[in-house]
Amino acid sequence: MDELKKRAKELLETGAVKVVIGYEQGTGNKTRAAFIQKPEEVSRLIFDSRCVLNLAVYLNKPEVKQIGKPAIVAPIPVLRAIIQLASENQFTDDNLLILGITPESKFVEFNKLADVETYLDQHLIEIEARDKEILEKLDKMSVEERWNFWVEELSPCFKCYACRAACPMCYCHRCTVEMNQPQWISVPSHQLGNIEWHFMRAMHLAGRCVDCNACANACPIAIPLNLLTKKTLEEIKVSFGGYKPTLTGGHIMSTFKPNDKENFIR
Amino acid sequence: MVLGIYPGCSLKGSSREYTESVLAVAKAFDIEIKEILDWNCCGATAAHNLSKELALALPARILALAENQGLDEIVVPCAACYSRLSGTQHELNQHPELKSKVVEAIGMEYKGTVGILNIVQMIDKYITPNIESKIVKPFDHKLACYYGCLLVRPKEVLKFDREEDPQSMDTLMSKLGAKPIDWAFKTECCGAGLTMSRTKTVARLSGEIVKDAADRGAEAIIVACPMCHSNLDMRRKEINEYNDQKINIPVLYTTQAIGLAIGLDRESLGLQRHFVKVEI
Amino acid sequence: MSRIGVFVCHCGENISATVNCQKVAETASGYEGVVHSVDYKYMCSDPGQTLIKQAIKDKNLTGVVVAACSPRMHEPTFRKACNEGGLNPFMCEMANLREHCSWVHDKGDLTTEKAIDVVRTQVEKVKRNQPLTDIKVPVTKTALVIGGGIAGIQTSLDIANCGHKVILIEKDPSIGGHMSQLSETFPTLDCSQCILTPRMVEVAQHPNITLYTYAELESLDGFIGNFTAKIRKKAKSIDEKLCTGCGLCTTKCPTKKIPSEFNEGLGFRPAVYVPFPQAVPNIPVIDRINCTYYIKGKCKVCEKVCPTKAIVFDQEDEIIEVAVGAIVVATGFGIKQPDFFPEYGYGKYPDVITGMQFERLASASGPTFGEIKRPSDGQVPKKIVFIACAGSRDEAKGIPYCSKICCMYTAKHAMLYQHKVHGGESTVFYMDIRAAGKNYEEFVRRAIEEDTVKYVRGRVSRVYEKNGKLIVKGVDTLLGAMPVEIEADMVVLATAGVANPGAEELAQKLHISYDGYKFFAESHPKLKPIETNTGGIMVAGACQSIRDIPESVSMASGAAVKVACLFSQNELTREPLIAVVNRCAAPLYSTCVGCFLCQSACPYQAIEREEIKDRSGKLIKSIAKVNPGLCQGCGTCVAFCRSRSIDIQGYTHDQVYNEVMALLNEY
Amino acid sequence: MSEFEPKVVAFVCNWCTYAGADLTGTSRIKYATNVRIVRFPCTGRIDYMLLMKSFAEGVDGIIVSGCHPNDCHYTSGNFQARRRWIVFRNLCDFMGIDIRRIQFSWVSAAEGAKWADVVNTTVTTIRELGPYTDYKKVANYFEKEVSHG
Repeated sequence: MDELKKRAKELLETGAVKVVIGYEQGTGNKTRAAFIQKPEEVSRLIFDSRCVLNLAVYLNKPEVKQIGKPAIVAPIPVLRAIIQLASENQFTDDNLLILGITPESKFVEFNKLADVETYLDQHLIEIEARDKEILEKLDKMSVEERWNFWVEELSPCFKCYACRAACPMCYCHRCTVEMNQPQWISVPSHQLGNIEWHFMRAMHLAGRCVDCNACANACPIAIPLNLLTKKTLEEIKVSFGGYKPTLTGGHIMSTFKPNDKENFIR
Repeated sequence: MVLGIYPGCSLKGSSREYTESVLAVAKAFDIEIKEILDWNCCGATAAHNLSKELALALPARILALAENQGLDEIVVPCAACYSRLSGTQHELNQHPELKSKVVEAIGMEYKGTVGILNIVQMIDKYITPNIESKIVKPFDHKLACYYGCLLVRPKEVLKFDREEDPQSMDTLMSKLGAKPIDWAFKTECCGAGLTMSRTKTVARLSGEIVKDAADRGAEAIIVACPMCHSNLDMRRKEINEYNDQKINIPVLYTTQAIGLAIGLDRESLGLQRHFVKVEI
Repeated sequence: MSRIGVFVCHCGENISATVNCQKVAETASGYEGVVHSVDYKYMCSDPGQTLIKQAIKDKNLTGVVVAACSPRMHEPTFRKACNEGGLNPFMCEMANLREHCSWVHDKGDLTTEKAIDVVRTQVEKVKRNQPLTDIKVPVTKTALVIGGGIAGIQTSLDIANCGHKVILIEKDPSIGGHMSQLSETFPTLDCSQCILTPRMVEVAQHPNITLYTYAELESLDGFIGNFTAKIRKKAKSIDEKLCTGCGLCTTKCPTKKIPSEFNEGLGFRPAVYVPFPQAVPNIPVIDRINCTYYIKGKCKVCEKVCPTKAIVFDQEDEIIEVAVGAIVVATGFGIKQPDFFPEYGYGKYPDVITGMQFERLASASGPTFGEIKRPSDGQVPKKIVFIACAGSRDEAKGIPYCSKICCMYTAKHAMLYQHKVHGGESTVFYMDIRAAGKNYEEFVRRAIEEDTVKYVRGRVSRVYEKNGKLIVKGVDTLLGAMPVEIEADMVVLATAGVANPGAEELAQKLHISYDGYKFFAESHPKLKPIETNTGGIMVAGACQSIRDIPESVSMASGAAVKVACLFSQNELTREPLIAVVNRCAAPLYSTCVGCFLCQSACPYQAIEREEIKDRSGKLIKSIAKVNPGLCQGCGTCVAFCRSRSIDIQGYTHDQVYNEVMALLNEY
Repeated sequence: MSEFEPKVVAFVCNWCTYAGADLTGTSRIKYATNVRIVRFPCTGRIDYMLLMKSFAEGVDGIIVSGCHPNDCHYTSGNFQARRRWIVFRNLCDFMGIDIRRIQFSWVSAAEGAKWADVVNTTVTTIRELGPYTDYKKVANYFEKEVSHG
């Protein structure tokens, strides 16, 4: 951590970056994003297991872009998000500095996105055992039971869109949910619109989700909505051999193999 | 450096000299060889004719034993055993559902991570790099390297050497100072398991092999499989009858050739056990 | 406010027999926005069409729904009628009441109900149609042909003879390709060079053809009708304008022992060389890798002897840029090379050769002047074995496909051998004889019956040398899989044909697709075998899959017609049913966020990058842009776009959404 | 009360299945009247949200059909679609949406009889499953809860 702070300070002092995006102590036992612009403020930076926010979400915000070149504190999920966003043409090597944090909480600086990509080869997306268990449990239910499960889980959703705001991959300027011609998603925060919204969100993230859980962490009423994206992750692994964020593009859902296997098309 | 070994039936019986030479050479290169305890039959050619699961379960048990006994890498000197073991590992890694079935059948934990080496791979990896300084008597002979059928097949599994025209033993023998000959029977069938039941067939098939080697001036045939050895060596009487010609070029295991080149005692290499006298 | 006219057709009794057409028309008249609704016996007839045109004028219609047969049948008819009536043709939609309703259901209320539903959907759709105009794209009437083999030659001549300009590029120093290497051709046994060289000369002299040999495509930009190609003219080290082709340099060059590519390594050439005597153009090139001057810095014998001072040692590669409207790719095939058949001893035994090497041995212009002599000692082989399918149809070798030409050329080789070596014995090992083609089977029979070539059906497992003979060990499957061993003096392998080395790289430059074997992919395996998926780029000959000469030539002429069609108009007219990326006011400019995932989804590389910049030229954002010349209107990008920033005209989100809603909500 | 008549909507591509359904007509092969066809240029264009909206608007069953693999008019639209369907269908199932009600098929322009068969078997299946009340219950909240207010 000290190493990271030292480097952050250095970067701000030399003007190599204009802002360091990291984590700081929030209210209560929570952590929040910190936008450090002055070298003397780097002491605010912290990193521990409570830092679950995916900071990559800020990289695309015009307010942050305005400040100037950022350095970002990046544990694995943030690194993944950065590569995915780069593969989606959202930024390049020139406008970003990455202060990586390994799973062992070691500091490692990346100068090039390509290095991050190589590094991530050792940290492929893997659904945690605990989540796998829940998925399996749901799989074992009957269709009706699953339907009831989700209707119940999703009905309290009041469409605050915190999930969307927390997700680094949800960076569209105009979300489909806000379209009204046609009205793709039923407006009232009632079961139908909720199902449509969360279904569409999961589909939009299929093959792009970096499994950071930021959406579920952000949900004020603790809907396990990351199960939906995890399910797509699992399915893509089973059907297409899985994916990893990659700079060379070739998005898993916008490409195909002529011999993709299915068993349901007549 | 510790290496596990799966001897299999031949190396404990008709091919004791193979075991002896492997151990002698390993010792000379400071490799500790640990036999897998409680090992069983690899299934050979019989098991897969009876049941696929049995044919997978037998080698899987051996591999599981190796894992559980803390062996990361094993050498399997018999080409047939090697083929069964590496084939099984490959198949189970490809098919998780088969794997869980087999794991249930053997009642043991099995990860499928043990490194499996055949004798040539083992030599390549651990002996060749240090061999030059150890050679005391270059093995300056014309040799016919005979690979047989299983050592380099199937390609998809082994990913080792060229299946139709293998080179690995030839390269190795050149390093000992030998001159491997270019000949046509490197991978022809020796008759394999028919040695007892259809001796005549073996005499014909092995006869062609021995004859071609002799015609091309080979002073010895080098093998890496106990079955090949048995057919070419133990059946020499029948072979000579078939060829109507007395050919007495000896058949040596790769390890025996190495042993001779680095000056090991002939007896420790088991050379006296051969039917065809080894006089080189 | 929409003013829609609905026209329900009886189609004689084809529709009205099961659908109550009057009721359909009546119901439709009650829909919001429908101001005119009638039924009529034959809408497609003249009076029927007049009915529509008249109503457009009288009722000032803004949209028309014709409820009749399938749009695949009469959509063009009614769109044309609307246009004549003064309505934009794309404001007309058809409800399929015949193929999808009256013909497939019995008479009854349910059938009429369905007809009513279908009409309602189209009313809702047409309300949201936009007037569209055809897209016009200008055409540069010059074709680029890549590859100067027989396919490239043929296509160039055909296009040029239609009166269009052609730029033909060839990577080797001469055009002619593989065909120029052949001895004789099946199934007529006429001399390959005799029929080819006149065409080569014609190419060189044609006023409409510009020929660049020793040249390769560097890069390609643009789209159908409007490509810009950069061509790398590799340095020949010879001033082409000064060189008279006297050949003095080639005879005086001291480096003479370079294996000749043209003779497949069976003969030699000097470092400054023309590949073969009839080369077009007859201008040598200096092979810099083998030239003593380039290696050691001295020699320059050629420069001394050249009477016209044409040698230019410091010549550099030249990149030229040309504008072309269409491209024909005719880069041909390659032949699987050594190390591939260790079991056949290729590369190990000099007398095991490939079919192409045999062609050179049999060719009158070849290294042996047409005498079949074996490479090892120059002896005439008394016994020769041909192995068909050396690699082809062999999964283990990674080539499961049939190379198609080998059965025929192997029969030809055996025949030529029998003609040239009297008393010689030839044996062909084969899997199946595939001789489908005009006079092909007869040709093979002739080899077997008249020329007494021995055909053995079976594979060869190994070829090895023993006592100076090649032993071919195989099996005769027609004799109960009996092992066969033949002592031969020479073995000829009918090696698999493969894609040209570099095919993949070229495909990427051209943005055309290729299959798993790196052969270029046609647009449709049956109906568009010549077009690629990229508009304006055709393929001809063996670069698409292995082809023989007649097929290559036909394909080349086909490609020429495709090019000529394209060049027959000054502008390309395309249906406007293509994708568009939305644009809106600043600061958004477009809802597109520029993730470009649509790019990889597009089968036509039609999605480009558009940079939106402010007045000072600073980049504000990059967004997707559809190239109307390339987009074919499949809409795959549309369903893929998360922000729905891309939409497809004729099937917009608004149109299809409301079509579906109308289907389900009766009112 | 009359027998339950399932509402089935078919999303088809223009070049294969739509043409195949035309052939069903020209061949005068009869099939159930319950299906309504919506034409798209290509299966690649078919938006999964349209399927969701169809359920919301009260269909009981859906057919999605296009060109066989390798037959796509646009070469790869159906391959793209297939990948999307695999994930879509899996997610539907995971959310408890009854995937027995969505029939995917490849029907070529030459398979008029197959089209009739696809429609008939789908309609039969849906008839057996009954109306999609689960989804309708969720979708019709307006009527139940708001309209009387």
